[in-house]
Amino acid sequence: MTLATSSSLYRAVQRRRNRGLLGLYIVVTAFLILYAVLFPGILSVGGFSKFTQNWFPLALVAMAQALLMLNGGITLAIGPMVSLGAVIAATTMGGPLGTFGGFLAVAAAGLCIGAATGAIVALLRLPAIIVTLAGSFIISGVALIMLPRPGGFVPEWLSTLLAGHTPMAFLLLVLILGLWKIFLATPLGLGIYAAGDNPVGAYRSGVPIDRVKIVSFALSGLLAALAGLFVAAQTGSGDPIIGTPFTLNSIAAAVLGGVGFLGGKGTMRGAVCGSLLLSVMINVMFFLGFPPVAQYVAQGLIIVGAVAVPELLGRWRTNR
Amino acid sequence: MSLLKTILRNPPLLTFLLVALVWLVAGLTLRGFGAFGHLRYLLELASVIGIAAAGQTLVILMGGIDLSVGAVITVTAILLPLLSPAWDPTGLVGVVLALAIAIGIGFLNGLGAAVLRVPPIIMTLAMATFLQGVLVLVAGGSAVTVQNPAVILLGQTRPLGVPAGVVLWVVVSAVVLMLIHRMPIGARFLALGANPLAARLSGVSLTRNTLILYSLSGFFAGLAGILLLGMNRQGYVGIGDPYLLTSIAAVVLGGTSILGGRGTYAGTIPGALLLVTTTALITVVNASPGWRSIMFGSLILGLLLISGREARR
Amino acid sequence: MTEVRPILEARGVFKGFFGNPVLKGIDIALQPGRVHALLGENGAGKSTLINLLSGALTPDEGTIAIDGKAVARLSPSMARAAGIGVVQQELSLASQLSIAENIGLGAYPKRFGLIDYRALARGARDVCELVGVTEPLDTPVSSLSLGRRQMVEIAKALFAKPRVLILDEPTSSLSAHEASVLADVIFTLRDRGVAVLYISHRLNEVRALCSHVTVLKDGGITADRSLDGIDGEGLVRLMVGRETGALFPPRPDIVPGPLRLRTKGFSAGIVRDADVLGHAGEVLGIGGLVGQGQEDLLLGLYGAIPARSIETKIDGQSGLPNNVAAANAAGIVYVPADRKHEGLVLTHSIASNIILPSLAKLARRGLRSRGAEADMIGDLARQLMIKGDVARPVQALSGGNQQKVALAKWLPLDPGVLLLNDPTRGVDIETKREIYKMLRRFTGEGRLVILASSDTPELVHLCDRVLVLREGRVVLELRGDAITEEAIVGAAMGIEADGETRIVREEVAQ
Amino acid sequence: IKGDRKAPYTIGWANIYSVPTWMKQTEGTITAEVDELKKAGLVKDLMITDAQGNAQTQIQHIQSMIDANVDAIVVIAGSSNALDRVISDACDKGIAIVNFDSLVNTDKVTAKINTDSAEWGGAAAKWLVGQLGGKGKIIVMNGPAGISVSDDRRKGAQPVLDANKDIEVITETNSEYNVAPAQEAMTSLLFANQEIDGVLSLGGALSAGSVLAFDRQGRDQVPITGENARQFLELWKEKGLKGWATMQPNWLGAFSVYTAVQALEGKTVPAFIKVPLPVIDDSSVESYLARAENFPADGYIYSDYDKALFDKLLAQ
Ligand SMILES: Nc1ncnc2c1ncn2[C@@H]1O[C@H](COP(=O)(O)OP(=O)(O)OP(=O)(O)O)[C@@H](O)[C@H]1O
Ligand SMILES: Nc1ncnc2c1ncn2[C@@H]1O[C@H](COP(=O)(O)OP(=O)(O)OP(=O)(O)O)[C@@H](O)[C@H]1O
Ligand SMILES: [Mg+2]
Ligand SMILES: [Mg+2]
Repeated sequence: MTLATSSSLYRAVQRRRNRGLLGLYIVVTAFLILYAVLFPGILSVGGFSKFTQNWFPLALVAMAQALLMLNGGITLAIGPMVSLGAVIAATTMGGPLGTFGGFLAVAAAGLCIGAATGAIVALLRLPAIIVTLAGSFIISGVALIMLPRPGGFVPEWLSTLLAGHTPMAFLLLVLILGLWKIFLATPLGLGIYAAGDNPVGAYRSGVPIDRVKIVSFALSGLLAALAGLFVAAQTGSGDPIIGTPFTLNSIAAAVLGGVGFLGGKGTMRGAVCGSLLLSVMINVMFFLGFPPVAQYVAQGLIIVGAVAVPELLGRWRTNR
Repeated sequence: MSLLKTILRNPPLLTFLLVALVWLVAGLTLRGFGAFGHLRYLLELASVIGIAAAGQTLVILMGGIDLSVGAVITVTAILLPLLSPAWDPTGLVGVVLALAIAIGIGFLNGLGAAVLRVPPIIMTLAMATFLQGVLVLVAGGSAVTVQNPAVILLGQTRPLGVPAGVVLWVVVSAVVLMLIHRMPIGARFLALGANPLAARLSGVSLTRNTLILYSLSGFFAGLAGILLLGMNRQGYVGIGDPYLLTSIAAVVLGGTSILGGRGTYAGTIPGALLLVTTTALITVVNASPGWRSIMFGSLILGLLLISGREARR
Repeated sequence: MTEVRPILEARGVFKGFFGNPVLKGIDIALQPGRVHALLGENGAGKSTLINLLSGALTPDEGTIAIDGKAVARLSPSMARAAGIGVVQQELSLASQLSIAENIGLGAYPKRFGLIDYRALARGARDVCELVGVTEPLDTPVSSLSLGRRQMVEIAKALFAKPRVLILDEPTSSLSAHEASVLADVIFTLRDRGVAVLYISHRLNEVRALCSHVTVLKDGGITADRSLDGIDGEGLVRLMVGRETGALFPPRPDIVPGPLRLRTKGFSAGIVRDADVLGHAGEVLGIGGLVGQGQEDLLLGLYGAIPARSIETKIDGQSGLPNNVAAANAAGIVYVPADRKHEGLVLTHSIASNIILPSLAKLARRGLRSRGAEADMIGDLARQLMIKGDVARPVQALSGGNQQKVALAKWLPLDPGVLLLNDPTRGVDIETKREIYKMLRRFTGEGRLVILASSDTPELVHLCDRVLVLREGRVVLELRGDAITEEAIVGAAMGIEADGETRIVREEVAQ
Repeated sequence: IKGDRKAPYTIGWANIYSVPTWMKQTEGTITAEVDELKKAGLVKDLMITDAQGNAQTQIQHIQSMIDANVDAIVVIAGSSNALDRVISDACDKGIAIVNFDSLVNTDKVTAKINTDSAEWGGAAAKWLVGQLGGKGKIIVMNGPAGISVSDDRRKGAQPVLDANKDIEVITETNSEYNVAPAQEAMTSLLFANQEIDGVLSLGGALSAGSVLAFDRQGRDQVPITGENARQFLELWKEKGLKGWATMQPNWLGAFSVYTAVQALEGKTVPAFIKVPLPVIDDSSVESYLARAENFPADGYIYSDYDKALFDKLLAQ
């Protein structure tokens, strides 16, 4: 059956992409409900704002990672990139560039460093994982030189704007997801999927796969640097090593969200959901009063369970 | 000309030459770098990475990745002194017990990957988190000084001037190279890494081989943990952490494809040497930490430009 | 010949891989309104030539000209913009994208820089209707069967309204029905003045569709002429360069041997309640439209997908194998249709692929014996006429030779039951003949061959008995002279569905 | 401190990373103190979180503690400024906040408790200069880059080094606060430098690593500074080192809980409590080693503490 109206093609495609994520959606919703039961304050504006603020940077880096994984790549430089973003924000905003100039500097640094990494990977055909590993040392070195110890300055109003008692972070996340949707509706954006899935086929179909790769690295760098900017605003200053834990967490969030390593498989909303699970899990475990040992153990089990349970259910259903 | 071609087409050889070149240049320019004792020390350091990366090589060849290597090393190093019974004068009982635990952890990773179909990266990452919890539980996460004679022997003796750890590495290398190139299971790992579906339809059991593979990875990580414990005489929480990324980096620097199905441990060996050498070089250079980090990254990138050429499509 | 200006030309192109020349100075000219056949054995360089014509590869020497003008560095996107549509032998689809998104790939209609989904849906629907793709446009390609993907690939080539359409073995995974739809499309386009280049190993298709032929052999051109006045034999002679015998070996009159396989109430995948009998020394054909459960039947018997049955006996053992290793141990082997993804480890050498199933058998005291392995590989390569160095990666082999490797690797196991899924897909006529001969040799040795095929003549002429599947059920069983194209196609399409389904049942002996 | 806060109190212990031994020991002093206070009916509950080294997670934990409305939060900061905002939020809610060890920048806390890192570095450098008679070549071993404690200790040493022109810092390196990497770094430096007169090590495990490196390379030990790591103290005695050590006492944890409860009880507590650095030298090292068995092998032998000491510190 062909579609009744052609205008619904876009929506139909979107709906189909949600289908594989049902298991994850259920798990995440269950955790959110549990959280709301344990801490009803989350339903207030303030509680919601604070919660989403703490989740926001992880959501951004999960997106940054998923973007590359969809294109068949990966980056180990997410953490240092976050640190560098925070450092640039904290060192420039107090200076002659001003707040807006600082913002531009962060964005430009993210884009340029990302594009440069992408160019090395795409044009020299080197494995992304090791190029970005090398890149992570270089980037963290730069961050350490710019700001050898935590400090710097971020204007108070920016902190209040982004990380005050308003759900600004959440709105920004919605905005960024919207922009991603629009980007995915461009030939270049969809090219990320095509080139990640079947690079030879995409090349033969006329997709500029090298350009796609460079663009995805650049955008990924931008997202990570912006996450750094947000962290700087949230904390009121820069810290040259604050981003380190984000590298592994971004990968975990993306994979939890169903993004595959071989490229082309997965969705951005899945990755964001994965990051939400990682984030809400921390709060739920706190309110359940888990001691640290149980926190570690439960975290391991939840992560494995979130992937394995939908898989097992699916298999059980098909075997019947 | 054709010699040059052979070298360029052979990543392990190329990486070896690179190590030799770096040693030569550093030995001529930096005081003390080329001293026999220093090179021997570098070899000794590389042996820990090399042994940890043995399992990682196998896992990566089969298209997976093991992020629990560091945690397994730490767990072994911390548990071993507790597991060595006082009545055993050789200390071998403790060693066997610790290795059994390491293999068991690997086996669980394999179960998750093969039976629950959890992507290996998630499974092993979760396992690493889980092990942190276990560490906090066991002895409050604290170490006991090792009294185990076998471990001390391994870490401290130098038969014929060669550190025992290096001897162990040579043995491990021989075994792993044999396993990859001379045993059926090596060919199966490679086939599964390159095309799991075709391999399965050719009668290669995914479940069985995945279980064996991750158990092996656990075993080698455990072995590295024991060697490290012997060299330091004391384990502590976090002792294994540096070996997670270095084990992966050594594999990739050695020309093994991170996507699986192509590569050899013969490349990982010089890969491990290269990493240790680079770190040592950076340590003796007098620069601020930021600059040192930049130099390390640039060196890796530069070396990759030379040795990673093969990865071109 | 009239002086029509060709739309797309190759002039004296040379191309080699790693120093091995494949094309040595080839000229080919595609003229509007003509369906041009490109023939040649497996590995002759046909796909290489079209990769040059479509910009996916650059010639080492020589030029590609569009509308008479030489193009310096043709790229795939330039080619697409110039109106060259290509259906590659290997699919170029992105499996996670929808049908429509694949069809538009590289040529999306845009509005304000965004993909105009409305226009995309319209355009995609038109081409889909043309080629008979009826699945919803939002279906992800990964959920389609190989044959349907091939149709999507064709629709994709048509989407940008090409002036030149190049089809590289488009029918190899299509059903007869889909192939005839494609033929109509080709005629329509030809009449609109599109230049078509058509590659196929099915010579009857070539004769039905094409009016001009170029034959490649040993890197050069052995014929470039009109097809008028050439019969099938003549075409084969052009390709092979000598007189050839009959394609199918004669069906032997020997009585089939004892039962090797019997399963009752077998279900796997979409197959329901099938009863299958197989005797030593027979070729049992499985027919039907593409995707009616043929593959599930074979995979289920092979232990590769979950399967159950009321009763099963294979070579005296009862029960279905529950994994591949068990099947292999019981002497059952399987050759998949999709050799690139399921049959072979493409990046590994010919030798590693051949040795994979017999690793354990050849090992001595747990170690592989290089000598024994080399002997066996050399033996098989000679036996199957796989030419060249066995250390080359399989992906450097042409399709036909890849298929030989996928089959050869099983022979050392001395299998009693061979499950073959479309083994001659994309295989040239000479290799086909060799494969058929080989299958007959196997049955002569008392093995059972179960052959699923989308090529109906193969079922008719090669098989001793044929089961036809429709929607997962066995709807017809034919034997001996009762096996005809009409009977098979009729049952496959369910033409006598309102009447009683004719099932010629064999007495279940023992 | 605001709101309706009455004993027994709920106390939150927001740890940055519970796995390292120093942290485990510190947590031990905290739980011991809480048990005491529970007996006294002052504390009802202790909530422990572990941010696994992630400052971002620590912010989330403190936010959750605010949401759960604990009465006091005791915290080691994962970053010297990342927690500023959430901590001042907590302060606004009237929660008693006691910050020790790694300090935050903001002053909106009930109390900050710490030894003086700069003094740490200065005292160590002074001792080493004295040992060398004001002349010699030394190596400086620092903790990880980008961490304030490590940075402050180094800064504290600088004026002393500047004042003694004949002391030459031949090279300087950074390492994790762990034995193996420190040993590795020092070994490389030993090969590169034939003449070394002293090691200014600014952390306990760093010193143990250095000593082991000298030992394994067969070099004569040189005067070395350090911390109260049990392994270092044992090596000190075993190798007959010329050594000096100070410490970051683990009981800062217990003291912080004590301080928080005092504040909740309405006592005024100083905003900054500087805990004097206990010094271990040849005269006192034996007394520390005598208690070694009570501490983990990779742990720290901290000086004794009691309520009297806490009260004295609070009375500053
Ligand atoms: N990658 C996969 N994707 C989907 N289904 C799979 C996959 N691998 C296995 N299965 C299914 O799971 C079942 C068991 O597979 P499994 O991998 O355990 O078999 P095996 O490894 O070939 O045999 P063995 O039992 O010797 O380990 C099979 O029947 C198959 O249908
Ligand atoms: N990428 C490649 N690398 C190395 N050799 C190649 C490559 N592509 C093709 N070849 C070689 O070039 C020759 C021609 O291959 P090509 O695929 O063009 O043959 P073909 O005529 O299309 O065969 P078939 O009918 O089987 O599709 C073969 O011998 C093949 O081994
Ligand atoms: Mg199984
Ligand atoms: Mg071809």
